[in-house]
Amino acid sequence: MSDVATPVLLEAREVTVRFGGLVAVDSVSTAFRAGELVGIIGPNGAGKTTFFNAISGVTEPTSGRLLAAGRDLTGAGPHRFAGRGLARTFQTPRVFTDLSVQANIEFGLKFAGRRRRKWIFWGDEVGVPWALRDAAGILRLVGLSEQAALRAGDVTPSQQRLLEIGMALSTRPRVLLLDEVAAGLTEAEVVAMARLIRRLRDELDLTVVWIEHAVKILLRHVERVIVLHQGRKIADGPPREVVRDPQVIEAYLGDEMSEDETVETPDASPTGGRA
Amino acid sequence: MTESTKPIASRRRILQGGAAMGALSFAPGLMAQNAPVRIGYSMSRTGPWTGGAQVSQEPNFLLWAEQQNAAGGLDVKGTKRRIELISSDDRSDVETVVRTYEKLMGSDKVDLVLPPWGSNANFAVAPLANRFGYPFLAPTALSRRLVEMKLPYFFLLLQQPKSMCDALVDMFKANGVRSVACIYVDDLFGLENYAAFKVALQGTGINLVEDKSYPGGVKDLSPVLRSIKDKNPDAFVGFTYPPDTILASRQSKEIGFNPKIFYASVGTAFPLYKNVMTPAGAEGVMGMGSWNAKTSPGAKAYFDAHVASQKKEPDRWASGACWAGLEILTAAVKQVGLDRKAIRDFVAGTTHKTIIGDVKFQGSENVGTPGTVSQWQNGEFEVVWPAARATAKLNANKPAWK
Amino acid sequence: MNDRQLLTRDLLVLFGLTGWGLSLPYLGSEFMVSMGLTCLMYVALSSSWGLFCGSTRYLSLATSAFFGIGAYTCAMQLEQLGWVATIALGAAVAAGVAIVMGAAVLHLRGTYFAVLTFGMTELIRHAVTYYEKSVTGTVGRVLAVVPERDTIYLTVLLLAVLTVGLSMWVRRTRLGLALMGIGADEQRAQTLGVNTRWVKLAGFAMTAAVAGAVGAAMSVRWTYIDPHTVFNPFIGFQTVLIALIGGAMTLWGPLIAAIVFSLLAETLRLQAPQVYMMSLGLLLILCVLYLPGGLASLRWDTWKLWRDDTRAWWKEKKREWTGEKAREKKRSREQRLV
Amino acid sequence: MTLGAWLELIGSGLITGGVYALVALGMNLQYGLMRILNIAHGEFLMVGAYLTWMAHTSLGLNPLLMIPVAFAVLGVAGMAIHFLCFRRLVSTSPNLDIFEARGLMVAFGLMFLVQNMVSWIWGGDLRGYDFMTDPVQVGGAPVAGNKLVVFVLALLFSLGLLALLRATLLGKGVRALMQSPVGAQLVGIDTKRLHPFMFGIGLGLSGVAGCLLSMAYTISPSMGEPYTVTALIVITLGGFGSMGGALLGGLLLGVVEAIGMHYTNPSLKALLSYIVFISVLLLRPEGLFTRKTRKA
Repeated sequence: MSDVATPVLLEAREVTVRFGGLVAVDSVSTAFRAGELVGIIGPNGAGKTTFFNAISGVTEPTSGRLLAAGRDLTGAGPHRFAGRGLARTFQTPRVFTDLSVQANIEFGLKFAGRRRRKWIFWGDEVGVPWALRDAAGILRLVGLSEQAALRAGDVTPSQQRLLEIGMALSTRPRVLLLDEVAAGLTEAEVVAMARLIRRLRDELDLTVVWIEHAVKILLRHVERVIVLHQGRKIADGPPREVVRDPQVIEAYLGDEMSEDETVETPDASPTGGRA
Repeated sequence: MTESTKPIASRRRILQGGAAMGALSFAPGLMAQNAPVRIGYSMSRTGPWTGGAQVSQEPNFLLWAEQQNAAGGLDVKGTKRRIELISSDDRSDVETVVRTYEKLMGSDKVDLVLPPWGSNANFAVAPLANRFGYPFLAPTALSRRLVEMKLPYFFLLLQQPKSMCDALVDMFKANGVRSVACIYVDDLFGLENYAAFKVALQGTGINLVEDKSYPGGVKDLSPVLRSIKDKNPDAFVGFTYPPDTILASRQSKEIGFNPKIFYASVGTAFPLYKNVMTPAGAEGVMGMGSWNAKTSPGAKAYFDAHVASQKKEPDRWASGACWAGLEILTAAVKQVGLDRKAIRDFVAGTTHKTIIGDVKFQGSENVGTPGTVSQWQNGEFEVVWPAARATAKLNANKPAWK
Repeated sequence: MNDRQLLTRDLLVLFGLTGWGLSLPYLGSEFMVSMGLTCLMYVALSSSWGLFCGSTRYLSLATSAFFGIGAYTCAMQLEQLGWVATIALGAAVAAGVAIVMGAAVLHLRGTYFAVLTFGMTELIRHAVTYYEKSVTGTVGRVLAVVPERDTIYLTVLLLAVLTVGLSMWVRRTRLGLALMGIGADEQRAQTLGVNTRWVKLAGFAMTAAVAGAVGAAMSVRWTYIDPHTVFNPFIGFQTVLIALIGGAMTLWGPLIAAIVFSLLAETLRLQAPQVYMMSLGLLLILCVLYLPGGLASLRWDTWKLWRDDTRAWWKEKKREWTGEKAREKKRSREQRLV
Repeated sequence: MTLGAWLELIGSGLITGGVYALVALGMNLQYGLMRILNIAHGEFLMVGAYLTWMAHTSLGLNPLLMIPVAFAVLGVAGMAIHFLCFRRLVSTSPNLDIFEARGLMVAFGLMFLVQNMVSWIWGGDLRGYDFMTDPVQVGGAPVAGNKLVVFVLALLFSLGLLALLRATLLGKGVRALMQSPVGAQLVGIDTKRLHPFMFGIGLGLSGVAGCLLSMAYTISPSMGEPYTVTALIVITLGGFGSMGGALLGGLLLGVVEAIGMHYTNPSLKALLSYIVFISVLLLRPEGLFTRKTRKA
């Protein structure tokens, strides 16, 4: 599939997530390499978000292993994932509504994004890209410079979505996990969003893993796509090949590969604190 | 019934006293000192201590002030001066008690103070009163350790655990008790009494067949009582608090546990006990009590005055001590005026005649009043031991619960 | 005001208040001092409570547990260690217990957490009682040698100032930010790299340390302590009440509320003790319903908002009562039909 | 120990357990259904007890007659309280977590309010009266008459409530509400009416409990808190919102305590019940008797 020389940044080995009797993710294995732009699709209840929660440390897998750049992170808290350069967004933006937009970005910079000063050089392997060097840079990147001083709760929902991405970037990640960032956006906004995502990959050299319910947008932009169905991985490859896969077509029969924007019911509540 | 109106009512009463005082002040001899004697105290009117405080302590203070004012005021070395009580609620909270007394003694500089309710509060205030040099006659403090603190201004009126338990064990010996079971509450009161009781039992040949402690506010004692019943002791002793005393009595009745001697305290001396258990149900139950209306003519007069004024009976233990303390204070002020050092010396150095008999202090402890045992008989809590104090004959064979 | 100005303002206010506190023993009466002491005790307790529980929204009812632990430490060690060391030890023991307790319960949120901390407090109280009874052979402890009143006052004053200072400082550090993040959205904070477990433990321990130190300092006033008085859950309840009414999220809210309450307590206690407690309860309910941010969030706009709200509500009711609404509905229905 | 003694011990535990279950009923309904953890539960129970005591001592009414009266008085009070406090909370709280926390605080306020109001009206004295304290022989073991009444009524009320929730239309609505408040609204259950009504029933039940307990125990304004704690422990054991669970939990707690007290020390009892309480909360927060169904 990819060049063997590019390192694997995140690897899932037979990850299974079970809720009581329900198997939400069934033994999924995959690897994400540096600089890849990967899409994950699947019909309603396919376990996309649960899989996402598992690989970002939010939900601990029932079995299986997770490795980030070769290190085992199975069972570690989400902050460890963030610390190892794995950033994610949430389906419904979860910004700190009481803080300003700028402060929302600074939050991540002060925690997972914190680096020692001497590492802040362009091009440094473990360092920070120029665009992510401070909150202003990140805001410029996602296009929220003008809203910097506003309360995050007061900006529009689509701006909150951009802020959500900005917050993920503020952790100065190497892998960016995007959960339905295009849902509910207007056509123009979707195009802009796709462009932003490509830019993040191209300019910042990030690995981007992108879940989207609206399959067509996704297929247009990603280079590799993973299809989940009933918790299992049924296809993994370039979009052109995947759409021809009979298994995929069958999975989508009842759930036409349309661009309709019906909100996917969350197949797993991103478990509150108590569990 | 409406206890809540009491503070207000008391104020009214004081006002009335004041009015009476005003009328009396025409009498030329009394004109000299018009300023009232200010006497302060804090009392639990809310919180868990309220029950005890409003039975054995505050009513007595109110009655005392009322009586003295009706008689023209407190006799201060021959001058009658009206009593003004300065009181406040302490919410059953030690810190509030301390704060109130600091205010009374430090800022308000009242002439005299009366004690708060309970061992905890007295523990906290005793050193304070000592520092400010206020004589302190505590009727509801019960601990050997308060005596051991050796505070010259502090006096304890209630008989201490040792004398009470000695009297109890003497009574046991005299009545041929061979075995006894004991339960006690998990705090200072229970533990000190239990310890004193065990010491008293040593060398008597009386067998302690069961001893168990329980936490305050327990809701069920029947398992313990059942196992005691199985051991069939001659006597049952409970160092318990009022709700638990009633619980233990009711549950003993329930399971048909009928020892020859059923002794429980605190709470048996309360009129409440008779009301809750009914006079027939209370018959033969023993407890800590040291007086009743028959003890002395003074006691009778006090009892009647209490009922008339406070619309409820005083309890037969601490109320007597409380009243005795007030009598001592009255006598002291009459003798030496309001000089607190002189009052202290008077209290410490004199044998006082009170409604509960002679009171004499050795250090802080009242050694004049011997340990006593009382028993409910025909609706009255009679003192039955020792014989010199008895108001009725001991019935060492309690009838079955009714 | 920018950040720096705010800090200067807060520091100046704190400095001024400390000055007032320091002069109290020389200027005020005996009674003023003891009232000031209670007030300072609740300033320290509720400010420290707000520091952790306010910002993270973890409703802890364990304050009285830490208070009691501090008091017991003091009762056991005062004669051997001396005043300052005893208080430090009280704080340390309380913090230690908080870490153990926190490790067990801090993964639970909301009502579960509140109920559990309450249960833990009771458990500790009964455990201490049982230990004392079966090992020491008695329940209470007498503190025979106690420091001067002014020493106690100054200690508690220092603790209160330190607590407010600590609260100020923490708010400006990463720890404070992390605590706030946990309160706003714990999982989001985690995914942004906050090690919530440690942050929560640290915050909880800090709260406990203050409560422990205050407990150690206050217990000597009572000469005699037993588990029932020092683990009294009402100490914890009152702390929570004061913090919430004042505004647990804010720096000055708990302080304002503590002062208001001390004054209210003293004036009402003498006249009608029950009314004080009743008004406490009523105030809390009103605060939760109409002023969730607490007294500190009270501004002129709040009054205006209430006024407008009441007017709007009144108008609506009037319309309802005069039958206007029904008529309107009818009219609109008719229009639709047409 | 003989078999008879064992049975007697377990019997006494069951009866105490019945009291516990009765105390927990109202709180369970309120928390399980509406997520209002009514910390003031014990205080309302106390109000019921005081009403009964007053009616018995000054009017000479039979305490049993007071059961419906206490239920009605507190039920109406409950609806009023819901109308005044919780209705607004429901509409202003952004999410359930915050609603729960705020509800808890309001209940705290109610606790202070009610407790002191009672002490204001009736004073702080310890009260009590004698009613049906004569032992009744049940299978050879003597049991106080009033306790037996309490036990039987506790069973009746629990089972009655259980039946009501299982069988009737009202119950369907309530259960739907317990499982998913939003869902209930979607299928057309009028939460606006049902909530105050159920809150009122919850308080009415605490009134009944207070009425019954005043026969067996002494009462005072500060009696409420221990009952609140007991109720909390019981509903934790049984699982929040499960009526059958609370009944079983109460009975179990009573029996365990009785046996524990017999073999060890009553002093350990308090320690024991808190340890049980905390470990259940930590290890099985969904209760002992509910099957583990963690929803995805």
